[in-house]
Amino acid sequence: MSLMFSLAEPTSTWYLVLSAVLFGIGTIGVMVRRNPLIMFMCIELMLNAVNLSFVALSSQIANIDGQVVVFFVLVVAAAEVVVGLGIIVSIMRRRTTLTVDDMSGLKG
Amino acid sequence: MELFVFVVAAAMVLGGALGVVTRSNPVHAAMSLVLTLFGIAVMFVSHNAHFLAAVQVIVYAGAIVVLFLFVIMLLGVDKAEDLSVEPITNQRPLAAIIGVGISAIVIAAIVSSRAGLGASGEGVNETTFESPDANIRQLARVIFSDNVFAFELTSVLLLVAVIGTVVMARKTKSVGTGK
Amino acid sequence: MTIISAGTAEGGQELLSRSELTAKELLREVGSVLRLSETEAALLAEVQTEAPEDQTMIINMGPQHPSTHGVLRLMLELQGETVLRCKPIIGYLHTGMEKTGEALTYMQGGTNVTRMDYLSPLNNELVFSLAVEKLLGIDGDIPERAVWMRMLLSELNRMSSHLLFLATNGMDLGAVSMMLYGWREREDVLRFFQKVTGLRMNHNFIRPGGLAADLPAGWRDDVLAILEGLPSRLEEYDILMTGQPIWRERLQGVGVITAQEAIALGATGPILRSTGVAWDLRRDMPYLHYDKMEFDVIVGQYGDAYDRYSIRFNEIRESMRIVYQVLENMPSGDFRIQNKKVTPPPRARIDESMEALIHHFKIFTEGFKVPEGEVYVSIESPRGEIGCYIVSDGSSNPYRMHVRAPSFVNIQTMPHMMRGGLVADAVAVISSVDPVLGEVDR
Amino acid sequence: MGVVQNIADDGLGGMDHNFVTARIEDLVKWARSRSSWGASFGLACCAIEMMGTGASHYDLSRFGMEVFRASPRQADIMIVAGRVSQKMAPVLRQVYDQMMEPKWVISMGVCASSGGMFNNYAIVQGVDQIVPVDVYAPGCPPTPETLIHAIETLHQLIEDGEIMRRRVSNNGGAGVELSSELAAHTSVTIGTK
Amino acid sequence: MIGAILAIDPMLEGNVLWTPLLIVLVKVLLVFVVGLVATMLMVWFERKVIAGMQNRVGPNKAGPWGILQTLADGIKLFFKEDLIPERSDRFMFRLAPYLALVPAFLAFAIIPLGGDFRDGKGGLVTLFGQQTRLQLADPPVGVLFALAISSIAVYGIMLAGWSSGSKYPLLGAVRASAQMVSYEAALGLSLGAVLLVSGTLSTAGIVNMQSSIGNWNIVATGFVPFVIFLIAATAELNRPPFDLVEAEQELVGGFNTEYSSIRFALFFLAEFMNTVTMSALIVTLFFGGPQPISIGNTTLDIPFIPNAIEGTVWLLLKVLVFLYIYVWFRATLPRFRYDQLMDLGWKILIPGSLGWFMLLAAQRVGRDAGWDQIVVTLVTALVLIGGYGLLLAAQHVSRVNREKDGASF
Amino acid sequence: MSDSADTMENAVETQHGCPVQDSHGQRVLHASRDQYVSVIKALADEGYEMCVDLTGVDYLAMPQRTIGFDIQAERFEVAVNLLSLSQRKRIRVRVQVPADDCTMPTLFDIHPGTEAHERETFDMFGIVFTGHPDMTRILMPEDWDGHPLRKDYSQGSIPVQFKGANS
Repeated sequence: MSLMFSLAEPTSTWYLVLSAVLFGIGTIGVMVRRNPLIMFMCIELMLNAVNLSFVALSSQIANIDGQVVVFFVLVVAAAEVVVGLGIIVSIMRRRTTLTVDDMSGLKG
Repeated sequence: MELFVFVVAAAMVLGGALGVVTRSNPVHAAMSLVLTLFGIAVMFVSHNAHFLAAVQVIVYAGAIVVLFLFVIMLLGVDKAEDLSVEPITNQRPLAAIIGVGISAIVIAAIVSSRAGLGASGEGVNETTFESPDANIRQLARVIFSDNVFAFELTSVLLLVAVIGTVVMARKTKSVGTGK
Repeated sequence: MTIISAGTAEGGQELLSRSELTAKELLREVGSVLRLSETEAALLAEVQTEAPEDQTMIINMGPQHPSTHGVLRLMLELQGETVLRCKPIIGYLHTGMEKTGEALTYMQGGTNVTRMDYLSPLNNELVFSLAVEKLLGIDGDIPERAVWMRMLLSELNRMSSHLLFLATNGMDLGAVSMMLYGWREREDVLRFFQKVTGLRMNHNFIRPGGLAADLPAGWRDDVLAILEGLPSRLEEYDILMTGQPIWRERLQGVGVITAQEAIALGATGPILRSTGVAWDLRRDMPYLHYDKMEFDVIVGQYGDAYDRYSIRFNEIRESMRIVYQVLENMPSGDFRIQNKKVTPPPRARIDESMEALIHHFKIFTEGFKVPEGEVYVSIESPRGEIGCYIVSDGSSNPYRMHVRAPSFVNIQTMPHMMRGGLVADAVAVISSVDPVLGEVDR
Repeated sequence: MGVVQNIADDGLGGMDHNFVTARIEDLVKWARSRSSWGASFGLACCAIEMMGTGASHYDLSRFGMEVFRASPRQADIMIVAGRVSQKMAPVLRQVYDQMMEPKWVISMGVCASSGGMFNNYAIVQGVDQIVPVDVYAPGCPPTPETLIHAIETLHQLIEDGEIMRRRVSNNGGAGVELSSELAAHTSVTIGTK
Repeated sequence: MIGAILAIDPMLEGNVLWTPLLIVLVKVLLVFVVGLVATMLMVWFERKVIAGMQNRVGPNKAGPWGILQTLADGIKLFFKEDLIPERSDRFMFRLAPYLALVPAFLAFAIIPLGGDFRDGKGGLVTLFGQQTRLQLADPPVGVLFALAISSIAVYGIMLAGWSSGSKYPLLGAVRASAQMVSYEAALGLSLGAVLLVSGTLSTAGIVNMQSSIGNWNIVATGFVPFVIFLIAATAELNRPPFDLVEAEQELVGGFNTEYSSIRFALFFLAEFMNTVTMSALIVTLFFGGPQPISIGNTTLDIPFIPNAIEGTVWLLLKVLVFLYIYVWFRATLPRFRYDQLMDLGWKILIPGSLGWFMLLAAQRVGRDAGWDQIVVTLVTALVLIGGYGLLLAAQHVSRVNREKDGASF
Repeated sequence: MSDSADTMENAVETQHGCPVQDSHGQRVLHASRDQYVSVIKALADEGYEMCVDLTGVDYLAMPQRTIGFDIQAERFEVAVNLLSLSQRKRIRVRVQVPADDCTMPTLFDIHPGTEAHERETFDMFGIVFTGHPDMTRILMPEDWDGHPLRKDYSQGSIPVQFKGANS
C-alpha cells in the first residue's frame, strides 16, 4: 500500500498541460461542428479547461482566489447557457434545420 | 495513488472531450460532456476543492447538461448530424492546425514559466478531521468579503439572463385566435 | 393456420395530417364547428402557419390504453403537450348486436341488448321491454309491482354505474384508492342483483311483459343495508376527492362545453346537465312511475369535468332517495303481465298440465308475434338518453332493432372538450364523458 | 442480458438436468407462478369483472397480480376479457407479439373463447384463432371466482412446467404460426404508429 | 490525502493499515446488501400497506405473508425475454438503467446508518479496536453530494425515454427533465435552511447537532423547510402525486414503456431504492438521524439492545415513518397535471423556501449583531410579505396579459 | 309500411308540407328526399333543437309494404328522431331512399351531432350522405366489404366448430 503513495505525484504542470489540451479540443470543436448545440458544448469544454487551470494554479501558488474565480465562472456559464439555449429555441421555432450555416440573417 | 486518480480522471476528461467533438448525435455528445465534467470534478477533489467539485456536478451535470438534453428532446433535433459534409474547403485541417497550435503555445508557456510560479497567497486550507469544511469556510470568507461586489453582480447577471430568456422564448399568439 | 397482419391501419378513419384534409374536415377535427364564427373560421388557416406540421406530432391513444375505458382509440395531434386536434376512432368492439337482434326473438332479445351498456344492463333491458310492450299495445297493462320493481332495479343500477364512474374517474386522475373504494361499494349492489336475478351482470331480468321472477325473500333488508351503508361512504369520497385541492384543480375548468354545443351535438345525460340544461327524461318525459317520485335533477353550471363529476356523485344520492320511496310504495301482486300470449306459464303449472308445458315450449322456441309497426322509446340511462327503435314485420323477430346509445353520441363531444387542453386533461375528459364502449360500438 | 431468447426456451433450455439446475428450474417456476403480471386487455363486460377481481372483495394482489402493466413489454399474462371484433383482432395480435416470452394467455368469457352468443360477421369466433390460449374461463361474464380459478389453474400449469412442454410440442399453440410473426414484432410499439 | 478524498474518518488518518481498509470494504458490502434488502422489503411493505388502505389483503402467496413477493418478481423478470426496440439508440438504451440505479446506491453512502450517541461519543463506535462511524463515507460536502447525486439521477430516466425511440417514452423524458430542474432549486433552498442552522455540510455533523428534540432541525428551522423539502423530494423521486413521468393513465408506462426483463427490474429497483434513500436523508437532515429521541435531559432507551446498535434501530424506525408517508401519498392523492406541477414548484415552493431562508438568515444576523430578535423577525416577515404581494401582483398582471393576447406558454 | 288501420285514419294533418302520422302515440312525419333538409331546418326553427337519433332501415324483406299518403315505398328508409327540450316533444321524420340511388343530403350543417349517426348509417347500410365532412366507415374496418345491416348481407354466423386445438 505504501508503495503506491511513493509513486510519482502529478504536479500542477500536469494539470495545466491537460487543461491546454482540453482547451485545444474545445477550440477545434467550435470551429468544426455546425450544430449550435454542440458548439455550445465545446465552449463549455473550453470553460472547463480554464477552470481546471485556475484550480491547479490556485493550489500551486497557495492562493484561494483561483477557486473564487472558478465559482464565478460556473455562475456565468449557467447564465450563458440559459441565454444561448433560449436563442436556439426561438430560432428553431422559425426554421426546421439546425445548422449554423443556415443562420446567416439577423432577423428570423 | 494521486497518480492513479490523475490518470483515470484525465482519461475521462479527454475521452469525453473527444466524444463531444466527434459524436454526430447531440445526445451522445451531451453524455460525453458529462463524462468530461465528472473528470474535472474528480480533479477538483484531488486539489482539495471539494465545494467546487460539488457545485460543478450540481450546476453543470445537474442543470446545464439537463437543459441541453431538454432542448434537444423538445426540438426533436436528436437526429445524427452528417459529419461528412465540410461546409468550407479545408476547414477541418485549418481548425486542427489552429487548435493544436493554441494548445502547443499554451503548453510551451506553461513549461517555460513553471519555475517562476511561487507561493504568493496565505495558503489554501486543507481538509482535516478536525475541520472538515476548512476549504468551504475559506472560500466563503473570500467570496463574501473581498469579492462581494462581484458576487452581487453575478446574481444580477443571472436574473437578467433568466428574464431575457423568458421574454425571448415566449410565444406571443396562441393557436387558433390568429393575429 | 391463421396469420393476421399486425397493425391497426384504418385508413380514412384515422386522424390525417393537415395537408390531407379539407377545411371542413379540419374544422370538425379541431372541434370548431360550433365554437367559431365564419370570420374566425377563415382565420383558421393561420393555425397551420403557427403550428407547422413538423412541430406537432400525432399520437395514438388506444385502442389498448389504460385510460380509454376499454377500446376507444383517440388520435391526438399534439404540440408539446397541448392537444390541437382529436379524433376518436371507434368500432373496436363492434359486435353486430343490431344484426344479431334481428335473428333473436323478442323473448330472447333481452340477452342481446343487456350486453350493450354492460355497466347498466337493466336499463338496456328496460328500454327494450318498454319498446316491445308498446308495439304489443300492452304498455298500460303491466302490473304495478312489476313497474315498481323495474324502478327499483333501474335506480340501483344507476347507483352501481355511477359508483363505477367514480372509481374509474379516480383511477384516471391517479387517485388509486378511489378505484378500489368505488368497486367495493358497487360490489354490494351487485351482490343484491345476484340474489335477485342470479347474475352479477347481463341479467336479462326485465323482459317484455314484466320481469323474469319476483323479488326474493328478504330483499327489503338487503336494499336497506345498501342504502344505509352508502351515505357514510359517500362522505368519505367527499373528503378523499371533492374537497381535495389537487382533485379540484385537475377537474375544474377542464373540458368545458356550453349548452348550445351540447344540444347541437346531441349530448344527453350528465354532459347536457353539466351545462345547466335541466333535462332528465325521468322528470321531463316520465316513464314507469317516475312522475310520482320526488327527486331533484342535478344541474351543473360551468359544463366542465368537475360539474360532471359532481352531478354523477349527487345522482347517487338522488337515486337513493328514489329507492327509499320505492321501498315505501312497493305493492304486492304480479311481477309480470298475465297475458298468455307474452307470458310463460308459472313453473308449478308446467308440472301439472300438458297444455302449460306446450305453451311454455312454444313461447321459448318460437317466441310471440308482435303486430306490424315501428316505435321509438327512450329512457334515462346513467349515461343519457338510451332509445330503442324497433320495426316489426308481424313475425316473432324484430325486423330492425336499433339502439340509440348515449355514449355513441356523447363521444362526439370529446374533440370539442379536449381542444387546447393538455394530455392529462384529455384523460380527464375521456373519463368525465364516461363512455361504455360496448354501447358505442354495439 | 435477456435470458430467454425464443419461445420454446424457458431460459434454462441449455442446462442439463442435474440436482442443481433442477433446483434453479423449480425456483424459476415458483417465481413465475407467484409473480405473473397481467397485461390489461379489457374489452367488454368481462373487463369489468376482471377489474372487479382486482378490487377489494376478490383481491388478485394475493397472487402478486395487482401489477397490471399497461405496457405489454412487462406483462406475463394476457387476460383477453371480452369479445374480440374483427377490427380488434390485429391489435390483439400486435399486443401479444409485443409481450415478452414467457407469456401466457387466459381467454376470459365465452365471447373470447368461442364467440359466445355473438355468432356473426363482426366477432372473431374464438380468440384461439389469433393467439395461443392456455386457459379458458367459461361464463358470460365469468364471475371473479371463475377467473381466480382460471388463474390458479394457470399458475399450477406454470409451476408444473406443463405449458412449456406443450409449446415445444406444437410450436407455439393452437394452430397459430408464431415464427412468421416474430420477425416483424420488434418495430411495433404500443400506442404509437 | 486519501482520507481527504474518500471520507473524513479518524481511522483513515495517519498511516493506513489493512484493518481499516478491511472495515471500509465490509462497510461497502454491508451498505450494498442493506440497500438491496431494504428495497426488497420496501416493495413488499408498500404493496402490503397500500392493500391495507384499500381493504385488501395484499400479496400472501409467495413466502410467509408474501414477504418473498419481490424476490419472485425479481427472479421472474430476470428470466424473461429481453428486447431492444429496433428504433432505439442501442447504447443509451442499455446504459440508462444503470444510470438510474447507480446514483440510488451512491446516495446511500453518506447516510449515517447508526452509531452510539450517548455519553458524548458523537456517533463514534469502536470496531476491531478502531474508532469509526457507521457510515460509508462522510465527505466534507456531504449534503451537497446528496444534492449532486439526486440531480444526476434524472439522466437514467431522460435517456431511457429518449433512447426508446417512441413517443410516449419521449414525452415522459421531457416531463422528467423539466420536473427535475424545477424542483432541484426548491430542494436546494430548503436544504440551505438546514445548513444555516447546523453550520456544517457534513451529514455526521448535522446529525451530531441534533441531540434532543428541541435541536432537531425540523424545530430549529421552523417546520416550513421540512414541508418544502418533503414535497420537493417526492417530486424528485417521481412518486405520486408527482409521477407524471410514468403516469400510467396518460403515457402508458412513461419512460419505461419499452423496457422489459431485467432492465425494467433495475428501474423498478432504482425507484424504490431512491425512496428509501430519500427517507433516510430526510431523517438525517430534520429528525436527528440515528440519534435516540431525547427530551431535555431524558433520553429514551431501548432495553436489551447495546448502545452501538441502538442508533441503527432508531434510524430504522424513523425511516419507516417516512416510507409509510410515501405509501400514504400514493394511496390518497390524485396526480398533478404538468402545468400545476410547474406552478407549485416555481410559484410556491421556490419563493417559499427562499423567503424562509432569508428570514432565518436575518434572524441569525440579528443575533450576531445583538439586535432585538422579535423586531428583526417582524421586519423581515413584513418585507417578505410585501415581496410575495408583489409576486402575486406580477402573476396577476401576467395572467391578464396572457388572456388578452392569448399567448400560450 | 301499413300501421294498424285506426292510426292510419288519424293521419290527416300535414306539417311543413309533409303528411303527419301517429304511431303509438308518437308523431311521425313523412318527408321526401327533396323536402328532407328544409323540413328538418323548419322543425329546428320550430323548437326541435336536438337531433337525438338518425338511423336506417332496409325493407328488402318487406317488399309489399305500403306507407299511404301516395308515398312510394322504397327499399331503404332513414328515420330521424328530433327532440324539443323546451316543449318536451318528440317527432320522427321518415324518408324513403331508393336502392338504385343510395344518397341523402347531410344534416351536418343543421345538427352537427348527426355526424356519427350518418357515418354509422353509411357503414351499416351504404347510404351515402352527400356533403358530410368525413364519409368514412365508423364501426367496421376500413377495408371491409359490404354493409352488414342490409338484409341481403348474411348474419355471417359460422357453425360451431371445435378445431384441432393441440393440447
